[in-house]
Amino acid sequence: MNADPELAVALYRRMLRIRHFEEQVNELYRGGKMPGLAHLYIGEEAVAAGVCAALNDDDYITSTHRGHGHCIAKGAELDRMFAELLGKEAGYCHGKGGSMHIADTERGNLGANAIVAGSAGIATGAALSAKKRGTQQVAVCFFGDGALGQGVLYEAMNMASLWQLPVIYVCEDNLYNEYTPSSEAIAGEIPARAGAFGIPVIEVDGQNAWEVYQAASKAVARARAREGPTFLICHTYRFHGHHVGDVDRRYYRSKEEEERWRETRDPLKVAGEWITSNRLAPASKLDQIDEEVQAQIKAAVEFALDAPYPKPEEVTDDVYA
Amino acid sequence: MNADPELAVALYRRMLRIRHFEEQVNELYRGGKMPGLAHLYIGEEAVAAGVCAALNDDDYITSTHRGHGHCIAKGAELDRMFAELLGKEAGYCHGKGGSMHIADTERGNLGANAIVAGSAGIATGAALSAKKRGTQQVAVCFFGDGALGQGVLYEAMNMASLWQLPVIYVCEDNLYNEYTPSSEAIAGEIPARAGAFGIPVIEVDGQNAWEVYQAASKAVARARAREGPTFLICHTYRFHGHHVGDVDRRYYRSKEEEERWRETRDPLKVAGEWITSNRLAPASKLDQIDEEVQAQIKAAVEFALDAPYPKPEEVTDDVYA
Amino acid sequence: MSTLRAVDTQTAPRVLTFGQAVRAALAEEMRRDPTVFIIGEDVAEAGTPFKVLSGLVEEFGTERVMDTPISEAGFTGLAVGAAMTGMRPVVDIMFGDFLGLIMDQLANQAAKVHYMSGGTLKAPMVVRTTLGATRRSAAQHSQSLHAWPSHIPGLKVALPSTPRDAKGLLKSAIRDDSPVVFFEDKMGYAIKGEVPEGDFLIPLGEAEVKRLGEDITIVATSSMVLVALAAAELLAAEGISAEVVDPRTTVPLDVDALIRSAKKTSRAIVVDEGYQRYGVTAEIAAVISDGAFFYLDAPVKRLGAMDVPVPFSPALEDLTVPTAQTVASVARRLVRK
Amino acid sequence: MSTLRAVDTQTAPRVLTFGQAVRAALAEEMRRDPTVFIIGEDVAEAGTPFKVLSGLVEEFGTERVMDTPISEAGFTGLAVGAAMTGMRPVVDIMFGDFLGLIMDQLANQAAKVHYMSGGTLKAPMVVRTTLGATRRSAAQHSQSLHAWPSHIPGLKVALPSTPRDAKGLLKSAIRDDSPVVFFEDKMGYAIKGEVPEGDFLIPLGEAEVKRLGEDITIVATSSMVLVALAAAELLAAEGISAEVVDPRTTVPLDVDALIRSAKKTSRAIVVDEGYQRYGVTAEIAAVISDGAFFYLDAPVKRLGAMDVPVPFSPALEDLTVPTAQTVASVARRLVRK
Ligand SMILES: Cc1ncc(C[n+]2csc(CCOP(=O)(O)OP(=O)(O)O)c2C)c(N)n1
Ligand SMILES: Cc1ncc(C[n+]2csc(CCOP(=O)(O)OP(=O)(O)O)c2C)c(N)n1
Ligand SMILES: [Mg+2]
Ligand SMILES: [Mg+2]
Repeated sequence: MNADPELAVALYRRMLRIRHFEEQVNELYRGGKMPGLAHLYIGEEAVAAGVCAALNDDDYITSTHRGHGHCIAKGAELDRMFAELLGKEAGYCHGKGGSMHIADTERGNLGANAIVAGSAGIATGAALSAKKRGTQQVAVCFFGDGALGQGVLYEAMNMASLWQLPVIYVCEDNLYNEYTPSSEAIAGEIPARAGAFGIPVIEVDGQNAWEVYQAASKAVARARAREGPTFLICHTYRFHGHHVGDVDRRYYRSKEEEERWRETRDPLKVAGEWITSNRLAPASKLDQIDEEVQAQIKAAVEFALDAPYPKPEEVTDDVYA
Repeated sequence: MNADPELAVALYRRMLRIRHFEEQVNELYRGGKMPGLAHLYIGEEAVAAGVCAALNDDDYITSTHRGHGHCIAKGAELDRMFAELLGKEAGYCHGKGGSMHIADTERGNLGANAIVAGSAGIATGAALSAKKRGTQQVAVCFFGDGALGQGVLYEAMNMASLWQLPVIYVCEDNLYNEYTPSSEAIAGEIPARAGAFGIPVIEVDGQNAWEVYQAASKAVARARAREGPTFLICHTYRFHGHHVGDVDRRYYRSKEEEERWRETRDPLKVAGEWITSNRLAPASKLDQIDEEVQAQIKAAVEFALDAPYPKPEEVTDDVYA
Repeated sequence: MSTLRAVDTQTAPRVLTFGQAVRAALAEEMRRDPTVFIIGEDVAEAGTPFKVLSGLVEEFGTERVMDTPISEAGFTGLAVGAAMTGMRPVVDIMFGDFLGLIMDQLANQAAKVHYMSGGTLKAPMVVRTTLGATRRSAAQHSQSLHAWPSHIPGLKVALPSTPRDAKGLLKSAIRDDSPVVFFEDKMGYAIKGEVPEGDFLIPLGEAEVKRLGEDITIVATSSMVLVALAAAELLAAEGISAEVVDPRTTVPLDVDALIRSAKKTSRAIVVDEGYQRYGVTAEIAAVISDGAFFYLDAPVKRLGAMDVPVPFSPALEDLTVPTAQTVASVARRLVRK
Repeated sequence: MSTLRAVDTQTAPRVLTFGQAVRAALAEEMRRDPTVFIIGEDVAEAGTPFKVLSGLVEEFGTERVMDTPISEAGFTGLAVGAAMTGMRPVVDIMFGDFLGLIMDQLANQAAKVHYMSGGTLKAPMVVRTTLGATRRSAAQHSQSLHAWPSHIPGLKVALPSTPRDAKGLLKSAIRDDSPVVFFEDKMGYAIKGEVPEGDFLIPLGEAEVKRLGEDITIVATSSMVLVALAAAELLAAEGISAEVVDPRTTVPLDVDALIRSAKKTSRAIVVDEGYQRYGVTAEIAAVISDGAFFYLDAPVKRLGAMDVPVPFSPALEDLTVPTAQTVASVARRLVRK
C-alpha cells in the first residue's frame, strides 16, 4: 500500500494530540490539579492512532485503564476529555467515570475499563450485536499484554472464532504488567494464544503508525467481509511509569532500556522521519501541526479547569436506566 | 514398552470395577433408591484406569461431575463409594458430598468438582504445593472437553508452565458438553489450547487403557523429573446419557453413533482382546475377574443400602475446620 | 418506566406451569422485539436441562436461541456488549451457583456502565438463573445466591413465586433498560397456576399480598412463598391469621408495602431460601424493624437457609431449608408472646 | 481453635502504621511456619501498589513471595489446591472489587471443600484484599464488598480497623484452618497506632468496644471505626455519650457483644462502608433489633455507602460514604427522639 499524504499527516496529528494531551495530564497530576491517578499512553500512540484510522465513526472500540490514547484516536474532543479527568460536569461521563472509564458513545467508544480484560466480552458482544443487527460495523478490543492472564479473554475469543464475529483483538504488548515484566507472566508465545482458537494473528511494530494502520486495515476488511476475528499484536512500550505516580521504576526496568526506546523507537519520531523522508509533507507542516495541537490542548485544559463540578443531587442519577 | 501381564490384568480389573459399579448406580437410580442424579463413566474407563495406574498412592488427582471412575481407579473402596452416593454416614464424605463431590483423601483424590473446570486451579495448586514441600508427588487434573470453555483452565495452565509444575492435564474428550456437540463449542484444535502455553501435548486413543497408561507414564516421569506439565488428550465416548436421567438422546446424537462406539470401541473389549491375543492372560482369568468384581459390587451395594443416614446434628458439623 | 405499567390487554387466563409461563414470556417478547435473544448453555435443542426453553429454537432459530460453550463469564460479557449496542440479551445461567463465575461481568460491568458513562450507555439485559435446594444436587448446585446481586447498585433482582408473576415480571425485566437478574426456583418449574394471556406485565418493585391476615406478617420470597402459605394454613387452623407478603423483587424493594403490613399485624417473620447470614432476610428485617418500630409487638424474626453448605444427603439437606412447620412454629411463638 | 487465644508473649508495643502491622504479621508468620507463602500480582519486588509488602521478598525470596500473572481466579484456585495439600497460602487480591473474579473459587471451592468432604479436606488460606472509597479511583476500584463473602458459610471474614487489630487478626487468620477473607482499608494504610510486638493474636469473633458510652451504641467496621470515633467526639461535645463497638470480624460475628451494648444504651446505629442495601449493616441491624428488642428506645439505624456505583468526581464521591457529621446527626436524632 502506498501512503496517502493526507492520511500520513492525519496519523501524525492524532499521535501528537495524544502525546500533548498526556503530557498535560502529567502536569495536572504534578500540579495537584487532577483527582486520583492516570495511566499515560505516551510511547504507545502509534497503536491507537494506526488502528483507529482504519475504523469508521460508527465502529466500536473498547478501551483500558490506559485509555486516553484510544479515546483521542477515535476522535473524542479534548475539552470534554480533560473535563472528565477532572471530574467535571462537562466531561464525557459528567465526571462520574474519570480517567479509567471514559466513554464517547457518539464515536463508538464503549468505554475504558478498569478491570484488566474486562472488556473482552463487551467488545466481542458488540461484534455479535453488529452481526445480529446486520450492520457493517466492526469492534476493536484494545488490551495490554497483562490481559493475556485473564481467562475471560480466551472464552470470548473462542466464541468470536466459532461464530466468526467482526472483532479485532489488539494486544498492546508493552513488556510490562504494572511492575512485573511480561516474560514472568506469559508462558509460551503470544501469537499461539490466539492461534489456539483458530484466529489469524498479525504481528507489527507498534511504534510505526503506518504499519499498524495497514495491519488494522486488513483485519477490518476481514471483519467487514464477515470472515471473522483477527488478533493484532503491537509491540510497543510505555515511556512513563505504570501510572503518573510511578516515578521510581528502577526496581523493575532500567533507565537504559527506557532511553533506548525513547531515543530510537518514539512513534512520533518514527512517523516524522517517515513523512519527511518520503516527502509526504514538509517538516514545516509538522511544526505547524505541533503548534495547532498545543493551542488546542491549552484551550481544552483551560476549559476543563474552569468548568463546574456536577451538582450534589446528580450523585443518585443514572444508577438505573 | 512391553506389557507386563500383571499390569494388564490390573488395568482390566480396574476398568471392570468401574463398569460394574456404574451399572449398579444406574440400577439404583432406576429403582428409585439413589437420591439425585449421577453422571456415568461407562465407556470412558480406560482413561481413568490408564492414568491412575501410572500414579502412586500419594499422588493427587482432582475429578469431575463424572468422577466415579477416577475415584475407583485411584483405589477407593466400593462400599464407601456407594454409601456416599446414597447419602449415608459411612460414605467417604459422610454423605455430605454425594456423587459430584466424592473425595478420598487417603489415596490423594482431592475430590470431584461440580463446577466445570472448577478443579483446574486446585490440581495446579496441589502440584505447586508438592514442589514447595519438596516431595515427588504429581497432580492429575481430569476434566472433560467442556472445560476447555472455562477461562480458569488457561489461567492455571499458564502458571503451571511458567513455574514448571508437576501437573498433568487430562482432557477426556468425549465429543459432548452435556447436550451440545463439542464441535459447536471448540474453535481451533484442542492440542493448540495447551501448546499456546508451551505445554507439551500427547494425544491418545482413550479407549485403549494400555496406550493411556503409556502416555500417562511419560507425563508422570516428566512431572517427577520437574520438567513441567503435560497435557494429555484422551479421545473417548460416554456410552450412556449425560446423566442417568438423560435417556432420550436422539436430538443431540444418533443411535448409530452410540452403537458404533459400543460395538467397536468398548474399552473393556479392547483390553480383553489385547490381553488374550497377546496371551497376557487367558480368557478364563478375565471371566474369573468378572465374577470377583460382581461379587464385590454386590456386597458393597448391600452394605451401602443397609448403612444408616447421618444424624441430624451432623448438619452443622464441618462448616469450619 | 411508565411503559411497564400493566397494559392488561390479555384475554382469559390459562393454567400454565411456572416453566411454561417463563417460556411464554420469552416467546412473546421475542416475537414483539427482534432485538431480544437468548444465550447460554444447552438452551437450543436441549431447551436447558430443566426443559424450560423447549420449543423456542424451533420457532426462533439458532441465531436467537444461541448455544454457547461452557463459558459463563465470557457469554455474560458478550451479552453486556450486545446490550450496550442495541440488543436485549437474555442470558441463561443454568444454576445460580455459577453466579460466582460472572460476578465481575454482572457487578463491575453490566451494573455500572450506565452510571460510569454518565448515563450515555446502558445495558438492558436479563440474566435468568435458578435457586433452591432439596434437589439432592449438593453444595455447588443448590444455592440461592440472590443476596449477591441484590447488594449491587445498578442491578435489579426479581424472584417470582407463581407462574403469573413469572410471566409478568419476566416481560417487564426484558423491557427494562437496566440489567435484571431473574431467579427461578428450580424445584418450582412444575407448579401450576393461572396466567393471563397476552401482553401482561407486572412492574418491578411492587410487592403482592398473597394472603390477607391480621395477626402476623410473613414476608416470603420465591420458593418460600408456598412454604409461607402452607404455614398460614397451619396457623389458620389454630386461629392465627397470617398475612403473606411477597416482595417479588428484592431490588427495587417495595418497602412501603412491607412496612404497611407489619404495622397492621404488629409482628413479622421474613422467610427466604438464601443463606440466612448476611442474606436477604437481613435487609428486609432491618427495613421492617426500622420502619414499623413503634408498631411492633415482637422482634422481627428471620428464617433463611441454614448457614451451612448444602449437604447432599437427604437426611441432612431437608433440615437446611425453612418448612411450613418451622415457619408456623416461629409464628406461634411470636403471636403468643 | 484454642491455640488462637491470645498468647501475649509480646514485649512493649511499638508504634506502627496499619500497613507495617500487616507486614509484621506476615513476616512473623512466615518465619514461624514454612508452609506460609504469599501469592498475587506485584507482591514481590513491587511489594504491591500500596507497598504493604515491601521488604518481604528480600527476606523470604520469590519462592515464598510469588508474583503472578493477572489471573485472580487462577491463582486463588492454586491457593485452594495448595492449602488442601499442606500449605498455608496468603492470597493478595489488589482491589476488593476484583472479588467478582474469584467468587467461584472462594465460595464454591475454598468455602465448601471441608464440608463437602465430610471434614476430610480443609483449605487453610487467607485472601487479603482492600476496601474503601474516596481515593478517586472510580466505580471498579473503590468498593467494599465484604458482604459477599460474609454471606457464604465456610468463609470467615475479618475487617481490622487499627494497626493492632490488623496484626492480631491477620496472625489468627493465617493460623486458622478455615479460609479467611481479610479486608484492609486502602485509605487507612498510613494510620498509626500501638502494636504489641511478638506473638500477639486476636481471636476471630471477638468484638471490641473502642469507646465506652452510655446513650447510644455505634457499631462500626473497618474504615468506619475512625468515623464513628470522630462522631462520638462531636456528640460528646453536645453531652451525648456514644459507645463505639467494632465487631472486627463479620464472620464469626460477636452477636453477644453487640446486643449487650445495645441493651445498655437502648439505641444503636450501624455504620459500614459497604453498599447499604443487602449489606453488612442489614445483618447487624437485624441481629440487634431482634436480640435487644425489648430494650430499644428507637429503631436501629443504618449508614452504609450510598447505593450507587462509586462516582469518580470528588464532588460526588465524598457524598457516598458516611462521615462523622452524618453519623452524629443520625445519632442526635435518635437520642432526642
Ligand atoms: C482484573 C484486574 N487485576 C488487576 C488489576 C490492577 N492492574 C491495573 S493495570 C495492571 C497491569 C496491566 O498490564 P497490561 O494489561 O499489560 O496493561 P499496561 O498497563 O501495560 O498498559 C494491573 C495489574 C486490574 N485493574 N484488574
Ligand atoms: C461452570 C459450569 N457450567 C455449567 C455446568 C453444568 N454442566 C455440568 S456437566 C456439563 C457438561 C460438561 O461437559 P464436559 O466437560 O465435556 O464433561 P462430560 O460431561 O462430557 O464428561 C455442564 C454444562 C457446570 N457444572 N459448571
Ligand atoms: Mg503491559
Ligand atoms: Mg464432554
